[in-house]
Amino acid sequence: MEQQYPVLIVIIPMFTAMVLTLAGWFKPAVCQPLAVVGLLGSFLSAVATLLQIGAGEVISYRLGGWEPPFGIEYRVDSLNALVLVMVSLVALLVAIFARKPVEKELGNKISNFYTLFVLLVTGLLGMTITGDAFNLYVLLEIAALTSYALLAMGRGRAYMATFNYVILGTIGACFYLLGVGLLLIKTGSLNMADIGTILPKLVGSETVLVAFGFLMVGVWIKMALFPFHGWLPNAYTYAPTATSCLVAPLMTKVSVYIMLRIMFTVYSADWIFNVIQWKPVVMVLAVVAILMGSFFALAQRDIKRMLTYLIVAEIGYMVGGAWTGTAAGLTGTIYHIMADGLMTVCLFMVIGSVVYRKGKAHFESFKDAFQSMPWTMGALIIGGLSMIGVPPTCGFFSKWYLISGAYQSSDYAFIVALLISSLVNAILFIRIVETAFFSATPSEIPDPHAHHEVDYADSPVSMLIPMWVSALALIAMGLYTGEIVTRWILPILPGGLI
Amino acid sequence: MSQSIVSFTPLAIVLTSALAVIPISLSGRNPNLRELWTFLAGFLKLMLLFSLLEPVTKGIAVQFELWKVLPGVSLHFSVDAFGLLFAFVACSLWIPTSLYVIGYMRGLKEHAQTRFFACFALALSATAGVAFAGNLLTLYVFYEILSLSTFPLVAHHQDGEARTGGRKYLTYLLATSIGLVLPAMIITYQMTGTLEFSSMGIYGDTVKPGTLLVLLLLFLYGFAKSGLMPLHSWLPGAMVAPTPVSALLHAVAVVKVGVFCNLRVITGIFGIEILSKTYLDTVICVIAGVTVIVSSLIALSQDNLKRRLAFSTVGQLSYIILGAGLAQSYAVKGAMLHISMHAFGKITLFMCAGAIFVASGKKYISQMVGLGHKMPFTFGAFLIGSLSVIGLPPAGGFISKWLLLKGTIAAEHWPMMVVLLGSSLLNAAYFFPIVYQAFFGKGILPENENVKEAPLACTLPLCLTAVISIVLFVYPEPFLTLATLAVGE
Amino acid sequence: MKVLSLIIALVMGALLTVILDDLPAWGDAQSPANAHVSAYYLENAYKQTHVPNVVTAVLADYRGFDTMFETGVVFVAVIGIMAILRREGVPKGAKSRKRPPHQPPDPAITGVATRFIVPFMQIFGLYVIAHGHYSPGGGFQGGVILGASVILMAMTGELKSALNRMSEDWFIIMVGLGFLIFAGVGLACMFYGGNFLDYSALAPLFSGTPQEAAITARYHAMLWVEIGVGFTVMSSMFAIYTYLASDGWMDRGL
Amino acid sequence: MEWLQINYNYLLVIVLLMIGLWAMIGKNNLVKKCIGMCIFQNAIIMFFISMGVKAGSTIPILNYTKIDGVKTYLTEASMYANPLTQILMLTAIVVGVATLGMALTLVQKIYSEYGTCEEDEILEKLN
Repeated sequence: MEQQYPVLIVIIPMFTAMVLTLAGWFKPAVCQPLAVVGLLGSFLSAVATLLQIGAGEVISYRLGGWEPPFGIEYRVDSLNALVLVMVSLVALLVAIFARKPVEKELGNKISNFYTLFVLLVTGLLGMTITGDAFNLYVLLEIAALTSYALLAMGRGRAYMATFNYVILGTIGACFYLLGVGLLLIKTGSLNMADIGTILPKLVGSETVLVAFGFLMVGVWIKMALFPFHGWLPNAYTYAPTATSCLVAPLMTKVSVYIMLRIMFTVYSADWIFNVIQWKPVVMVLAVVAILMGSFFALAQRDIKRMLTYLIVAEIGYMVGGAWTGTAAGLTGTIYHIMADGLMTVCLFMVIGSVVYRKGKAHFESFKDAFQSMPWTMGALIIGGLSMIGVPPTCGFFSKWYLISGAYQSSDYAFIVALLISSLVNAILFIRIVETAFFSATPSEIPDPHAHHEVDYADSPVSMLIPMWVSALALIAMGLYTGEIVTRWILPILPGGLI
Repeated sequence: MSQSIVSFTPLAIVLTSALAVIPISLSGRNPNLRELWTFLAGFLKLMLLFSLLEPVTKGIAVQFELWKVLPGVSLHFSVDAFGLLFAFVACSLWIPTSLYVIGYMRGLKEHAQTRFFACFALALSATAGVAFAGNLLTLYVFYEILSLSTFPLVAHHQDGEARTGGRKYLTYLLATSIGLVLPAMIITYQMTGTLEFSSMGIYGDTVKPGTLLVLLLLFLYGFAKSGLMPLHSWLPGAMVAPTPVSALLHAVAVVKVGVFCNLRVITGIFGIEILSKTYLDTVICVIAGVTVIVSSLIALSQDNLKRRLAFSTVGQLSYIILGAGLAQSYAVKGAMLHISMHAFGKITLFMCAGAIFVASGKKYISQMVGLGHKMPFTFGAFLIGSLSVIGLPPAGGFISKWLLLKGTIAAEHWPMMVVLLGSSLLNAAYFFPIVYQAFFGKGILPENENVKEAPLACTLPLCLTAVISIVLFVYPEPFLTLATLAVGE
Repeated sequence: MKVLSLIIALVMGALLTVILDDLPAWGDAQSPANAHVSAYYLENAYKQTHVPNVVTAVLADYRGFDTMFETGVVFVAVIGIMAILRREGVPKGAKSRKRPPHQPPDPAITGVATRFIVPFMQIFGLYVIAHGHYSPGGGFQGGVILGASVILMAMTGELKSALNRMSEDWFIIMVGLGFLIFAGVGLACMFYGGNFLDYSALAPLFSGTPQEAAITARYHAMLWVEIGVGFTVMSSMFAIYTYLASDGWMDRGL
Repeated sequence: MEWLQINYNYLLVIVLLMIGLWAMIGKNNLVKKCIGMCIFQNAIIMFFISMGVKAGSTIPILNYTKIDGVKTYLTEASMYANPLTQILMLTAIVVGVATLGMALTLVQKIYSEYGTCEEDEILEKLN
């Protein structure tokens, strides 16, 4: 049984999806509980896998029993085990959270929604766990197709936004496939670790270099790194609440993980930082992504849209951290993949609750929110503090490592960009909190000292619980930073870093 | 520190007021019960502090490790004489201020009192946390908590002005702490591998003076709560807060935390010796000296009483930093002592300003002509507070300023002596006219004819702190002992 | 935008042209892509599975996991298109008449021709699925042919008449069922103690020495799997056509 | 010229890739974008297939000879075309169909929403 955990992570939600289709076609009410049960199973398997892995170990699971590179292999080290736990946890929380908003927004498509939801999670988990470059492509497409459908369920402007995403997403996926093809033509293998052992013999091959370019551009489009970010804000803004809660935290983070895999497992740190001289260019992209995301976020009145621009900025954090070429920077990136997943889901759930109660997520919707939705706003504050990077939330520690890495590699522009983005985040969240806290201005209403009563109308408990779990997870993760870093991240850092 | 013991007491002190937030928020519907909790927590905290006095005066550091967050860095408390001194100042002033808050808030029938008391208690916890912080990270954590917990207090009035002030307040403090302190801290950690305070400094001899200068500036300006120019303008802006907030937070907790952090960094991270070896002490002195003089000049021109007090605070804070920058044991002792002396003096002044506002509704100095006869206790206390801040006997401020002066002489830092003396004159120039006009000025405003003293809950605390200011002149031993210990003599 | 896209396309083309000399010559049997892994399949597929069609062997067994998710992709497409396109208020099983009725052209000739062709198409489709082990074919190909036969009915007659043969209930169930058959075979392998999709674990179901039984198990499991694929592909082709052609109303076709 | 002869398959693929990409990004009509997508994906499929070609080989279904009435399959790798790339592309075709279906669905929705498939007209109506 123990050795089957890796595959269970993926196939439990997959079977759940099939059962959901059949059961949900006749009785939609059973969908949400089934989805929660399935994702819980997946989450528990992911945790069990994570705990199985010793320092620096790799668990290899042979699908179909064929030895790699001939069969498909699942390779789990503590890097993807961590990402798996994050993904399945976030998915589980959103599945619990989704019940009410889905009933409200997608009343007659509940079974479709949960089927696609669970399949999207399957795709993301499969992308994370697989050790095979082509298997990754297939699951990438599963995740992409489900996310197209889920985003397009938002109707109205969502269709056009999603269409743009379909086009760009397909370009991204095709570039990835083309990159895999070029690697296949030079190495004859699809297994990432196997390619990784062959590539060093091909030093100087232009094909390998161009393949790297295609792979990188492909994942950058998928993760919406500047200048490929154009599709993201619209697509996520017009999506249904539950969809954006799931897609926003996970899609981009998993793409970042894939970038790390390509960089450090398929290719090697030594090749990337010593042979090719791309680092300055990528660092510029990361810095511009951070600055641009932050400033566009500043200009938004719709909070959901504002958060989507913050995602663009956070992508810059992670790409920049990985490309500093330092152990600390890479640690920061890996840590931030998880931290940012949790932060984003927490904030999107908060926004989702506000939309659920007030219909919109404009600044005006937040008026008096502290009186009417105190618990929701509490979660907003914790999520916001983590975005800003206030200790002891985990946002602080990811910044700590990222800045350390940038300092070691003398990327001072990146440090400055990180700090500016923190400040912008601070301003943004101060603005929201101010509106939510102090909008009832005693001097502006006729009787300044009259007790200003606002009806208590917080989100339902089914939405508050996942929201607070994610908020508390932010703090818990911050407090256990040392543990996480020393036990799981440091042992798997590739050689060849500063 | 040669010896140390492990004890829960520092944590308990920090937690007393933090935990008090829960009963305070729960008993929002019963104001008397709510305030009982505040006082209980206040006294409990003070008693716990006294229990720390004994080991600390024997030169034993009280340690408590809270949590290991990063490899090599943990959140931990370490109580030494300086920290204890600061904690004493903050906690002992909490009780009279609470009393005063009750009188003030109920007198003006302010809204959202429960939120106010809850945040107040939280701010006190953060202050204690800063005082006991054993390393830079812990210091930073509690510094941030303090910024955030005081934001609702500053923006308490919820009108346009309060929101602007609050936004400015938080933006300045967060921007500097994230933008300057955080990178400085990370760079320090990268260079030295530690963030623990050490009286020798942690940089060693290998770091270049240029780097040290940059780090020093990052730290000095990063802790913007200390109001060094040009990053001082949040402080007058934050005066939109209700007066008790200005009193406790902007005379004691918040600004003193900033100064305390600066002192900690100067003595614990850089180390006095390295600073004087690299002549960086002069940099500190110049920055602080300029701030002292300029802010005193600005204060002269302010008509709003609270703003004048605010600029006075900016100047006085820089005395403390200047004292540390002199890198001389008398001066450092004077600086530490000035934290407490100025705290008692300034809180008296702020409470007086609040009491005047409660009684007469007046904010501007020009409208207070002749009020002295109507409110003799308030203005009497104001006089004593002024004396203390200026540094004249018979108030406690004299002792600290005297020590500072002695420090300049011992260090043969003549320009700084001129700065100290000159600014004391300026202090006198902006305080005495207020008192003079109140008692001897002609032409009392017609609407002031019927003004009486503020309610007892307002007047009593300010008289109390005024008396303490005088007592501290006669009997400064408690704080002096701690300061002497902290300097290490 | 036009200029920009042209530049992007040209840059990509230039990059690929530059590396042409670095690529192995066309038709080189010794190039890495043809040697490393693929040669292993050609040399060992029959030994290990007794399936002479190497494509089928690799598709359904060596890389069966990919193929399972490939079925998943089709499944996702159906569910996704249904989620976006299906109109609200169309009852399940599609009996709605919200839109004004539309008179189809008289299918006198096409209808008769279709009725004549469809049975042959379906027989051929089944053959392609079943004979995939020995000749070009398999679940996808056969499934598409079967799907095409139903679509042909829908195109020449009314969509209604095709839906009477294969209602919405049915094709949704079949889409899920096909996927479930594939994954179920994989799960069965786990219950017999092997890894997921390790068909040789099903050896106890078959006679012969353990080694032979394992090979037989692989051989048979591949057929089951292909049948599952056929189910999904057939019904999904029709489902996608139905939703797209009727714009989600489920009442009439093109 | 010789260079063209050697590489004509790759060059064809490259031209198709360029056309597809150009249409996907630059075309104004949404259906044409979908067509571009199709061309792009098919170009990749051709690329993979042509990489698996071996000169003088046959389809990867094993031939056999009968020796004494016993079937013996010939497993000489150079006899058969590369099965791996074909399998990969079988998957890619399915993915292409699914993506195209999804894209066309969206186009249909957009058309019924805005009454046009021209991107600039839609953007005008959005603002």
